[in-house]
Amino acid sequence: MTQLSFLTSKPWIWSFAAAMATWVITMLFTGGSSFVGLSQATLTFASFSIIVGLGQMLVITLGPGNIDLSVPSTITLAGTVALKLMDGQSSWLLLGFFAALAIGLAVGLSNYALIKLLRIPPIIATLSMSFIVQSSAIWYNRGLRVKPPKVLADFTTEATFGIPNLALVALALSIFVWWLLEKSVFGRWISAIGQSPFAARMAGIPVDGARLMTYVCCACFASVCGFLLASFSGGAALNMGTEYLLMSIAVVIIGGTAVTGGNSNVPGIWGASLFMFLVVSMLNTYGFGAGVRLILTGLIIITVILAASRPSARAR
Amino acid sequence: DTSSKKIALSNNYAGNSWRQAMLTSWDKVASEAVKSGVVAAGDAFTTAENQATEQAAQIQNMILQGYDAIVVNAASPTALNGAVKEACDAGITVVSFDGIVTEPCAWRIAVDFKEMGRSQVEYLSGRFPDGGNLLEVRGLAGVFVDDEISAGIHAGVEQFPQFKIVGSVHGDWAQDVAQRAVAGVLPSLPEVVGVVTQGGDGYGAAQAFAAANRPTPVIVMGNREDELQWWKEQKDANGYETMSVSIAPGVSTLAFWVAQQVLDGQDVPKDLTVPFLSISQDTLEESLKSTQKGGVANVEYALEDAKAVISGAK
Amino acid sequence: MSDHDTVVSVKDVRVQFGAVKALDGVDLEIFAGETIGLVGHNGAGKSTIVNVINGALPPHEGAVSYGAQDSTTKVAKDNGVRCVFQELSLFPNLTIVENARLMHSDLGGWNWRKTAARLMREMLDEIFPNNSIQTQSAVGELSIAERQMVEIAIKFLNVTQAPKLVILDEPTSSLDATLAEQLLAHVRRYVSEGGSVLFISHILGEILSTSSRIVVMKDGKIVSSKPASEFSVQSLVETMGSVVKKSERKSARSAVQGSEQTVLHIPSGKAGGLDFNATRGEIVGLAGLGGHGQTEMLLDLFNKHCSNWVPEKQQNVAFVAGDRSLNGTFPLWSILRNLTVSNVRALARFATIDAAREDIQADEWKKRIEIRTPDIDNPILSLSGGNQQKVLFARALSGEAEIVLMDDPMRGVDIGTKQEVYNILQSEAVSGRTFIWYSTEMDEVCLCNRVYVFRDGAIVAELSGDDVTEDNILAASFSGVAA
Amino acid sequence: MKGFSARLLIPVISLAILLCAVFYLQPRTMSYLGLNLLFNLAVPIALATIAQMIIMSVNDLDLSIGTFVSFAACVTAAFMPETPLLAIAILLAAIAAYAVLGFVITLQSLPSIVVTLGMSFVWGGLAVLILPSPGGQAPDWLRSIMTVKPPLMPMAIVASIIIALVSHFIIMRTTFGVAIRGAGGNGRSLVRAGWSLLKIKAAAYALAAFFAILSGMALVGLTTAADANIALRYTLLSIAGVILGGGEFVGGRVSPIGAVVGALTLTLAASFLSFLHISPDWQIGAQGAILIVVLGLRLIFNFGKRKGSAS
Ligand SMILES: Nc1ncnc2c1ncn2[C@@H]1O[C@H](COP(=O)(O)OP(=O)(O)OP(=O)(O)O)[C@@H](O)[C@H]1O
Ligand SMILES: Nc1ncnc2c1ncn2[C@@H]1O[C@H](COP(=O)(O)OP(=O)(O)OP(=O)(O)O)[C@@H](O)[C@H]1O
Ligand SMILES: [Mg+2]
Ligand SMILES: [Mg+2]
Repeated sequence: MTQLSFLTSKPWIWSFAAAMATWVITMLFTGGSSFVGLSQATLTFASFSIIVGLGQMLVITLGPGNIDLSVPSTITLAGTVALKLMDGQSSWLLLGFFAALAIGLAVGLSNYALIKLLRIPPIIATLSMSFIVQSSAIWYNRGLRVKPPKVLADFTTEATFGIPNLALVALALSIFVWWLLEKSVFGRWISAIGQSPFAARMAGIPVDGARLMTYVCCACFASVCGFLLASFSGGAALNMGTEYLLMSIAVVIIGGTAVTGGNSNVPGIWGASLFMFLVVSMLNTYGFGAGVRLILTGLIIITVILAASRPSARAR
Repeated sequence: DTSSKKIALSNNYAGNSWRQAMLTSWDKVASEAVKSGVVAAGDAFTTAENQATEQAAQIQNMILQGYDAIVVNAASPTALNGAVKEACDAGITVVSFDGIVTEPCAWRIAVDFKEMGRSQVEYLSGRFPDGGNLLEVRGLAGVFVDDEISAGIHAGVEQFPQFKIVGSVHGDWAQDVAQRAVAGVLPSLPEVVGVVTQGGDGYGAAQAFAAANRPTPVIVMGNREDELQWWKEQKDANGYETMSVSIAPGVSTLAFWVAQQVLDGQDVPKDLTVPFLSISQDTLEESLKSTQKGGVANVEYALEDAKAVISGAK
Repeated sequence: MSDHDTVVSVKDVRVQFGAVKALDGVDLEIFAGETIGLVGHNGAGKSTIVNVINGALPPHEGAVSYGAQDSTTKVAKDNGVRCVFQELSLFPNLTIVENARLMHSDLGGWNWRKTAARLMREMLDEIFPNNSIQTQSAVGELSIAERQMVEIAIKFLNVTQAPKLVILDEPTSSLDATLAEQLLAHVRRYVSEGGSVLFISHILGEILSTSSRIVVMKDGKIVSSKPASEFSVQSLVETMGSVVKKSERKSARSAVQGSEQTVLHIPSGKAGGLDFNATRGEIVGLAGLGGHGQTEMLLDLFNKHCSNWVPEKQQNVAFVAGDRSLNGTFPLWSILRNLTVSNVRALARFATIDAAREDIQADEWKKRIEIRTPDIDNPILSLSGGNQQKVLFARALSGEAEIVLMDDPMRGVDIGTKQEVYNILQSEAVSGRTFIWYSTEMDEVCLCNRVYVFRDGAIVAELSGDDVTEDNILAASFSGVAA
Repeated sequence: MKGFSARLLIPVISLAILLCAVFYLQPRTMSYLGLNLLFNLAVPIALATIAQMIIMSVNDLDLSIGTFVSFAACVTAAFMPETPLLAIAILLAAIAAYAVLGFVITLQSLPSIVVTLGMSFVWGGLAVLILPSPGGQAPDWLRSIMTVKPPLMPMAIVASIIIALVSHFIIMRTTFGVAIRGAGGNGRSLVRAGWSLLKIKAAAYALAAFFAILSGMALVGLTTAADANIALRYTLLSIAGVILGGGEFVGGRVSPIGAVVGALTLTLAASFLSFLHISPDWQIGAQGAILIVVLGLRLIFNFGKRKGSAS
């Protein structure tokens, strides 16, 4: 009974359960011999979704309608600019990193400016912004691939004690966000805003300031992801962020964060990110065609959500 | 005389280096032609998202803008037929290339994508007469080019039955997606001798093999500079051998000249083919030298080349 | 229709929420042709019995039956039971006509818009003569009072079936005196024609003047049920269990002396208006008819002194709203978090909230303001309306804010609690806090040191000391001539 | 009535301004043929926008509209000409699937965004299975409906007006429509008033699916063929269209006529850009900029309204 209530009180359990199940099923195919390889690959690639997911989660916590669709183009622009600035020189590494962060800052500020000053709903404001950011990336470098500095390329592809460095970075960022949401004043604020912006305002919370910070955070996480992704895959590409539009949203909500706002959870992002990678690997491993693979992915997502849901006491 | 004629390029996607190279080549050749008075305009248009519906609207707008010829790289071979038909009905010459359209009134500069796929297996059969396992990296599901190349590869495997495709993943023609997809199946694959690809994803596959600490198989490359560079490094280090094949982005300039020729009243057959651009072990250094850093191996066409292609097709 | 036709009978009903016995064996019978006044402290179980009667909450024990014993249908709605909830249940995005359509399933037919418009027009004019509500306007565009009027009219509507019992849960809280009187008159008329009404209010005067029988609840039990004539305000209060400390206004007021130190000054915006001033340790009242700019001024003050962008070093103003479901509580949070939210910066070290200090503060305020809950970690929604309001008070007072703005904060707070809160206000003012208090209840206004009377968005009169009387305030709000 | 017209005013004004700009830039558009070319691809978008609007009016959001329209288009192109009965059966099943979705989402109080996100994979997968590579064919009757040349006004305009009026009638005038909007406005009251929220939301989803299917069919009629990715961008376009048309994400505040106008505006905005001859590098960015400008127009109007009500 207590175990059962633990299950239902922790929605992220389900994303982990799903990830575990897919992991086991995938390994069954090879009789377990793919243990190390699969786990490492999963951790590596899930890291990127975790990093963007963390930012997206902060935004989604702000309440209904808050979402950042400029994540993919921010990833692209940050990767492009950082790699071109560094031009393969390890000595320019910090410059590249800060350039990426500056891009995050700029995109976040512009996003919130559109939302606040022009009162455009976030979903449309960030979509419009993403077009502009994408154009900037095209204009800046026209899609030419510049190789990352050797140090950086090595760092992103290597592992420490068998755990990919990228996963360690994602872990550090996750702990930071967990602290932010659970322990810090700022986290209290955005959770309050997510439940009722007006009540938050009347409780003396600097609502606009907090929302601005959140959008900036999200864009910065995206730009860090862009920086790492470009370094990892040997150069920035104009379409390198595309994947992360749906992915960033999916990992947040499959991870058990309420889309109605005010309630977020960091562990769920890990479960969901691992799951999203593993489900594709599993279906690829078993050799399903694209159509069947898509259908199964969708059905599995819905099943996880159904399992994690509790029936409403009374139809709302 | 086509000096008063206006030509437009309708492009559906600009989000990768191949398309960027295509646009650059177009811009170079078209602005040259405008300057020298061959045509009055050679404008390029790109849609925001890779969508047939948006491109259809774009073509309809071009009709309204009074272009005499529209050169199309189509998002879908069939979904633009409505708009293309309207253009033809309005007396506009439509030339499609790379992503061709099936509407009969349009000209098609096709690449034999099937052959591109088959030739990869053929090359591998030379390298591995005893055959072996292959990994296939595909493009974007539901898109014509993906289907064609894949069909070619499977035809190749039928022709050389010593090969077996043990895994097939969709890399969406993007380096990082390919890398992720390959990394995901790799742990569960038996030994692989070759990777057959569609272009733009070879480097990602190579990275994935390296990350999994598996011996690098023969990966067919797709003419990107970083792929060629990697190939050269491997070649210098351990004598790695492979091939690289893709369609040259400069084919847009061929389409430009074909459109100009049609406008000029020349008799041009509706179906033209361009050879794909393939790079072998011997031509690697040379191609690498002429390829822009971070770009794609390219050939641009002049009017004479176009005339040669046209007369070759008659 | 005989006097003893039973409309609803509730027999030994028990409802329990976790450890809380919301209803602990309640028997209640409502007959045709009577008005029952239901009173009780916050959390006494009034809303719960309403929910049991209208069928929204099946009792854990006991039974509810409607009409005669042999009544075939057990659905409250089909037995003519209608309920005006206090948090309005209208659809703000729909027009009045459309609202009526959704609330009355029998309002069908081909030309229902026309029928509904006619019926609503008639009913509104009957209950609230001379109203200016258009039946085609969307409910969201109406003022709170107008919404309340619409909801009441919809519930009294007779399409094919006349209502037998209308439950009114604090219907007058957002109506001004004239409208409230019109409603009460309608209730008397309706009851005299054989209908029955269950009337809940914390304003005892209304209860005494309108009800034929008064039922008093305390801690989930009915402690008294007698004809209204046998009660007086004093005896009602005593039955409810609150020992009203006869804290005389005069003495209470004189206990607080505003210092000379001005903490707020607003020059008058409009020609002919007066400046607004508040000094340290003062309780300033805002009076006048509802909707004449008091709330706007409070919001302006708040926005001016509390940045929306930069977190302040120290919070200087706090706000307590009466409309708590709209802008007060955070529904996902516990009582504790709701209580401390304004003050987390002060409770934090290195931007990290100190959970231990948070607990201590919350416990202290729970005791001080007597929030009725077994556990402060329970969700805020498990509290009764009035207790939620207390949490909002504690939120504002627990911080360091020197100025507390209050927008009709006592809505739905029972009389005992009110006394407690008044006392807290007094002692806080003595220790140097300034309160600016808008209230629709004259008693409360009369507790203030100084009162500004509002009319048409401007201050038209300033009353202080012994001039703060009901008559003076009324005179100023209607004519603008300061007494 | 007041709210109704105010809600409509902004979208109509934006459309008018854009139309004037387009006429000015390219006078050729000011003709029967020109208007048809400008607007005919807005017809499926308008239908998809109405579908999205119905979902939004019950406070949900459908992230699978784009893939669902693609799916419907694939079914139409693949089966309608040869085996119309099969096509109709599949489409009816799809409507039923939507109804079930609405039912389950309400019953379990699931976030619609996640469920429809999952469904977008499912519809996409089905579409790929039906048409692994682009193709199929529009049935002749559909093709002739979409290319009909009515007197006076081009098909695109006539169709838009019909869509606007029909959906206005269903959503704004009938009891069913009132109940749907009521579910968005205050679901708890709806239940208290004795309605079944489950049934209403299931029906709303089914109705939305119906409009989305019409959208897919109209699209096939225009393009003559389909592919699995044909309408992916309709998801975001339809949301933008509803917002542009004065609708809101929550609270059941929607306007069908506004939604159609919003869809036309979005289509026109893209054309406007191509008439401007922007450098290819910035063409994509300009699409973002124009969205911002068009939505920014609302602000100017809102300012005017606030001033008006203050005086
Ligand atoms: N959903 C719930 N969960 C837990 N406890 C509840 C719930 N609803 C009511 N209660 C408890 O039941 C008791 C009675 O509540 P009820 O709302 O009936 O009081 P009330 O008399 O209406 O008070 P008020 O005047 O403050 O509205 C309270 O102690 C309240 O905390
Ligand atoms: N969403 C909800 N979930 C659970 N319980 C709720 C919810 N909303 C209200 N309640 C409970 O229902 C009861 C009625 O609350 P409400 O605020 O409506 O009281 P009220 O009697 O109408 O107001 P007042 O305090 O002014 O008398 C409370 O006990 C509250 O805890
Ligand atoms: Mg109550
Ligand atoms: Mg109450």
